[in-house]
Amino acid sequence: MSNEKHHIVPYHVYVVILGALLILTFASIGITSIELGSLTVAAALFFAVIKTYLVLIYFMHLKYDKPYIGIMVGAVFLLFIVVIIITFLDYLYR
Amino acid sequence: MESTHHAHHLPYDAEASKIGMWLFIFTELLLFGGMFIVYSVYRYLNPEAFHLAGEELNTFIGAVNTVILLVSSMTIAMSTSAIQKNDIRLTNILLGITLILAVVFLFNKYFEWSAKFSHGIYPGSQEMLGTMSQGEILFFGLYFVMTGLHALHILVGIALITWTMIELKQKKIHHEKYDLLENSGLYWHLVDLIWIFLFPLFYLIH
Amino acid sequence: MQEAQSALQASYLHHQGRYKGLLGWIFSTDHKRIGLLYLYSITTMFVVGLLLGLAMKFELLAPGKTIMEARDYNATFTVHGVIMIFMIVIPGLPAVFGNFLLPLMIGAPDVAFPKINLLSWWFYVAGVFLVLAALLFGSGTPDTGWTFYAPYSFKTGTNMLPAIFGAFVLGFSSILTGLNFIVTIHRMRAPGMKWMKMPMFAWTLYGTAWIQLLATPVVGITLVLVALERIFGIGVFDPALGGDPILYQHLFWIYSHPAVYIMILPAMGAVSEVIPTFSQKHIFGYKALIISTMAIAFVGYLVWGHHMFTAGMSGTAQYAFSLLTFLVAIPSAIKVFNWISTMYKGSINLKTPFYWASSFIFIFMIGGFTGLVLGSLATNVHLHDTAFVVAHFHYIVFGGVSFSFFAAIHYWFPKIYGRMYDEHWAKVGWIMFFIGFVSLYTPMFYLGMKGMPRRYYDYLPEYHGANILSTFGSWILAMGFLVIVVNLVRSARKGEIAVANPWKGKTLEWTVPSPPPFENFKEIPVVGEKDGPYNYE
Amino acid sequence: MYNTEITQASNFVKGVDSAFMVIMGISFVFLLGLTVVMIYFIYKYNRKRHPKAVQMEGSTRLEIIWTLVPLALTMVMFYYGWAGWKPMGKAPKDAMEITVVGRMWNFIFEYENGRKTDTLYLPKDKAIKLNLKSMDVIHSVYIPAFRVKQDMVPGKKDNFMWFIPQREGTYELYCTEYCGLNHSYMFNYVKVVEDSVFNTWYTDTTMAVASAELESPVAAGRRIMQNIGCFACHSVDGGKLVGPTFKGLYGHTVNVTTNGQKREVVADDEYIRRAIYDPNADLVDGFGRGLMLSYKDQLSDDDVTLIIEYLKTLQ
Ligand code: HEA
Ligand code: HEA
Ligand code: HEC
Ligand code: CUA
Ligand SMILES: [Cu+2]
Repeated sequence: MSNEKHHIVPYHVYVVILGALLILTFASIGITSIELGSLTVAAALFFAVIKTYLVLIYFMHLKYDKPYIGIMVGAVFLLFIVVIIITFLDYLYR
Repeated sequence: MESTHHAHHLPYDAEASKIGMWLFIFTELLLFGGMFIVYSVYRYLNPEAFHLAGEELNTFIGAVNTVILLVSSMTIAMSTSAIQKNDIRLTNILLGITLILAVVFLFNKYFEWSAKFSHGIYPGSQEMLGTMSQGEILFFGLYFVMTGLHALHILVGIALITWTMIELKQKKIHHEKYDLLENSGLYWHLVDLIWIFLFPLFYLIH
Repeated sequence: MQEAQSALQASYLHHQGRYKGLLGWIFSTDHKRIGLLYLYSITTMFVVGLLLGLAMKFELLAPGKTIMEARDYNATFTVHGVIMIFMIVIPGLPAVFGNFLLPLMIGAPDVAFPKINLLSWWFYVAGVFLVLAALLFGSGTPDTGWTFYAPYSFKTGTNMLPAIFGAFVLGFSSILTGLNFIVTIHRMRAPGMKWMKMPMFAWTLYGTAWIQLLATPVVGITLVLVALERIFGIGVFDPALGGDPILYQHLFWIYSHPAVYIMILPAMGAVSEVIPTFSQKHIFGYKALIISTMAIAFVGYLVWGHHMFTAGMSGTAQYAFSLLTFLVAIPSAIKVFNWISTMYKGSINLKTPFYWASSFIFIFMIGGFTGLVLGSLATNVHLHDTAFVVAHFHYIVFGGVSFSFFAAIHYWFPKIYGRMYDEHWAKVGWIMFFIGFVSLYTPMFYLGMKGMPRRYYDYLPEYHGANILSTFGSWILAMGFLVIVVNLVRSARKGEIAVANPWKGKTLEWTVPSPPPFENFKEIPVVGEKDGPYNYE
Repeated sequence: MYNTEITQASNFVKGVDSAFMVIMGISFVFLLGLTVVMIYFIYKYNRKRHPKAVQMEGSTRLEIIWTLVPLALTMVMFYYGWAGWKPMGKAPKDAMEITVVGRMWNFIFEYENGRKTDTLYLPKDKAIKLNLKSMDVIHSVYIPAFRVKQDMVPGKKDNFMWFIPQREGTYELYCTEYCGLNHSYMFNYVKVVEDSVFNTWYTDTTMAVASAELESPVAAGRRIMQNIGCFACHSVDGGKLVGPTFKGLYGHTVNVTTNGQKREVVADDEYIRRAIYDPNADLVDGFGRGLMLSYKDQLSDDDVTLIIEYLKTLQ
């Protein structure tokens, strides 16, 4: 509804988030270039997840929207993770 | 997205178009989700080959493109604040920057791909079939499909942003009705989100 | 009567918009007209699909060649399956009755995005034409079965690309419909229409819409991969290039199992409307029905592997999938118990919709129970890919969905056309359909237990007897169908004029005239604290 | 479960059939019970007899009961299904191994001593392990009487099924995964015989050799082709099946595409050898690439020579 008051995000918030995202990107490049074995993937994915979280919450405004949108997003990611896990029940135990 | 101008004259409902966009984003997430399932299964089955093949990709270009997308994501996010403050000029500038960055991204992609092509690496090429292991073929198959699909989404994003800028110019978007701008932003962030995963999965396997 | 006559004149059927005549329909963004567009296009395709089914049964009347060659038979069941699944049962109830009724039921003037709604119908039509193009042009009709299993689907010389693309476009249409419904339910409920006051049909549409939204893209990308495989040979499912054909099956069923719940949930929803109305009783266990709807939608997502028990998955995956399959039966069981309890101490008005709804329960139970047989590991090994599976899914897909569809079309017929159907002929059609149905598919259970594989053009003489019975059944069924269709078509034009609420229903669509005016509600209704969809006090 | 004569045809029959009986039994009770109750309600609470409905909204107790009871029953069903299936996954070590090669559209059974047949001969009461190998698309081996089925997935390692035949007799073996045109003709027989009978058959290597010597090369060629299944795709009477007919092939010119170039070749020995070992090298006009696969590992040079002898006779 157009008459509801919208939260206006100050510009500097975005700049800070961008800074964080860039740092995370370089961190993940850095960490994958040192040999960590199977941890490498985990580390890279860990950084990717944090970045995703930041983008969702700040850039995509989940923080300022009504909570149900965030719940839906969470549910979709959860569903996807469950589907991947179940698929791997096949491949891991073949 | 567009809920005005139709027979029933539904009242303008920004929230409806926003969740509409979110739902669409969910389908996109699962579209790529399917690809990620394929990727993870094959990576699990061919760890060595994926490692080897990953070396062939140019991490530098990948990193540059990551930065480009992150920055463009920020600019388009800022444009929402700008329009809320009714600063049309700034909105325009921010959208313009986003658009330019998007085009630069595609340019990079183009060079990256054509470099691969000139090395004889493209789906079904004799070169690949002759010299590569099955895992490497799979890696490149997925690389082309996934980054190609992503590039396609960049194109759609470009179209959306252009449309937004046109409507902005026509004053159809203003500080009380900016759902299209917001939705283009959401879409653009989706493109960014996917890249956030594509980048480490393809370029950073060392 | 006078009033009813004028309702007919003022209704959406006669509304004059920007365009007139046919154009006024195919460019209309009115959800009621779009619902009818779907009704007509789906029925057309339904007749095509049914005739193909009839042809197959004719071929199976005797071993060896009866009327067609093996290659035609293979093409026939492929096209039959594709038409039935992607063009009929998936869009079926949501697109026809969902479109027509959802806004009426929740007190809204239209769906949230009427233009996108029209667009989704156009996508449907485009998808249909693409698939038909695959039949008529190019190097032969696709012959892979509706499952498009790799690697056969990229080896076959037939015309796969348009068919795949068509299925993709149909999927897109389905996604747009789902998206529209979710937003409509979230944003456009009338004042006082709380979530816990929505009719069950709206609830099941909500559950369905989520599946449409979240499962369809997976099959979309799978089909894209098959197409790319055919064009470029990227190797993702080609064993020669290191791909894994079983992964294709995973992806395909990640969509296609949830898809079967896309089909059945709205069917269950329609039955959940018909039974209370004709029993004049509050639906039994409203909350339990809602919970079970959402549970089916969610758990239904996690059981896809039961189509692959013999494909060579790991043992762990097999019993996980078997266990989950049994779990998904529980919410269906809850629904059956609640429907039957709704009849208890009701005041049952034995009209045609109720006949269809109660026989739906019977047929659905048979389909469901044989589903359990298939969901169990040991028996699945024996019965997978036999006629038993064919019988199971015809019972539950054809039986479940079409019995509910016919319940719905008779129930809402007065609302849609403002006229009553002919009760006598409707019942004659029902009994023929029922008898034909049971004698068509029951023998297939037996054939499957005896070991007759599915997708078999030719069979050994030991399977002959049951096949004859089954073929006879298909003829009775066809006649029943003809009676029903003729009756409905005649009644739509010449039937008695209907009043606004002939069945004394309590949901909002019965508060507007029959047929509803173009703008649905003169004023958006306000649902009071005491009102509810099933308050028959 | 439905055919008493063939119960116990294999060691799995009992497990599968008892799972079937349990599930069907529970289902029938519910189906009948619920249908009767429903019809009774429809009769008893018909508007004529019961003009005024009594309202009620539900009952939490009942909901819980009819959630838990089916839950318990489905777990029973699951258990039986699991118990009957469990032993299928692990073949005993001493099982006799037979390789099944499936291709469009026939099966060939290869024994450890090199014997190849198109009918699966099995000794009674011995554990048999079938190693499944598909050459082209997915097929599936299904022996209804034994209650066993397993897909043969091309490229899959460790693809097998096992069982112990326990009754003498002849049973059907079907392909149950749709695999194209002649899917429904992809069936063979399983012959279970006494151990001693099997052994004579198995060790009688003379049979193959002797017949090859006795038979004319023409007949031998024909037999090889019959066994390996060429006639699924090629006719000998001029009809067009999946592949071109053999009638009038030898010594005549054929239009083919080689490396993208159209050309005409005479079908001589060399051409036919190439057509069998590398079928896509010269693609015959009007036929699809990749349908016929190489027989490099299946047919020896001598076999092909015999085949050519046979083809010569088809003028
Ligand atoms: C509308 C579509 C629909 C629905 C709702 C279902 C519902 C179910 N299906 Fe079915 N199924 C299909 C459509 C559907 N199916 C199709 C199209 C195929 C074939 C695809 C192909 O290969 O081409 C298929 C194939 C299929 C298979 C694979 C067979 C094979 O190829 O080997 C399996 C295996 O588990 C299965 C199981 C089930 C189960 C357990 C349910 C359950 O949800 C059923 C639950 C219902 C009940 C159980 C009855 C009601 C309950 C009671 C009355 C209470 C009492 C209950 C208890 C005591 C438990 N189905
Ligand atoms: C909604 C889904 C649906 C419906 C309704 C049907 C309906 C029928 N199907 Fe079904 N069928 C499928 C879905 C469906 N099918 C699917 C998904 C498959 C799997 C495909 C695959 O393996 O890939 C399948 C496969 C399948 C097979 C198995 C092929 C095989 O494995 O060998 C057979 C075999 O007999 C068959 C037969 C029939 C018959 C006889 C009908 C009958 O109901 C038809 C009865 C006919 C009528 C009722 C027609 C009456 C109409 C007229 C006489 C014209 C009237 C004219 C006007 C009104 C203008 N179908
Ligand atoms: C799956 C189907 C299939 C099977 C089985 C098959 N073929 Fe073929 N065959 C084809 C097709 C299709 C062609 C034409 C395309 C090509 O040249 O590859 C062909 C071409 C040929 C040719 C060239 C014919 C000509 O007219 O020039 C010969 C010779 C041949 N096959 C022999 C055999 C023999 C011998 C066998 C069995 C050992 C066999 N084929 C089994 C499908 C098959
Ligand atoms: Cu081989 Cu079906
Ligand atoms: Cu399923």
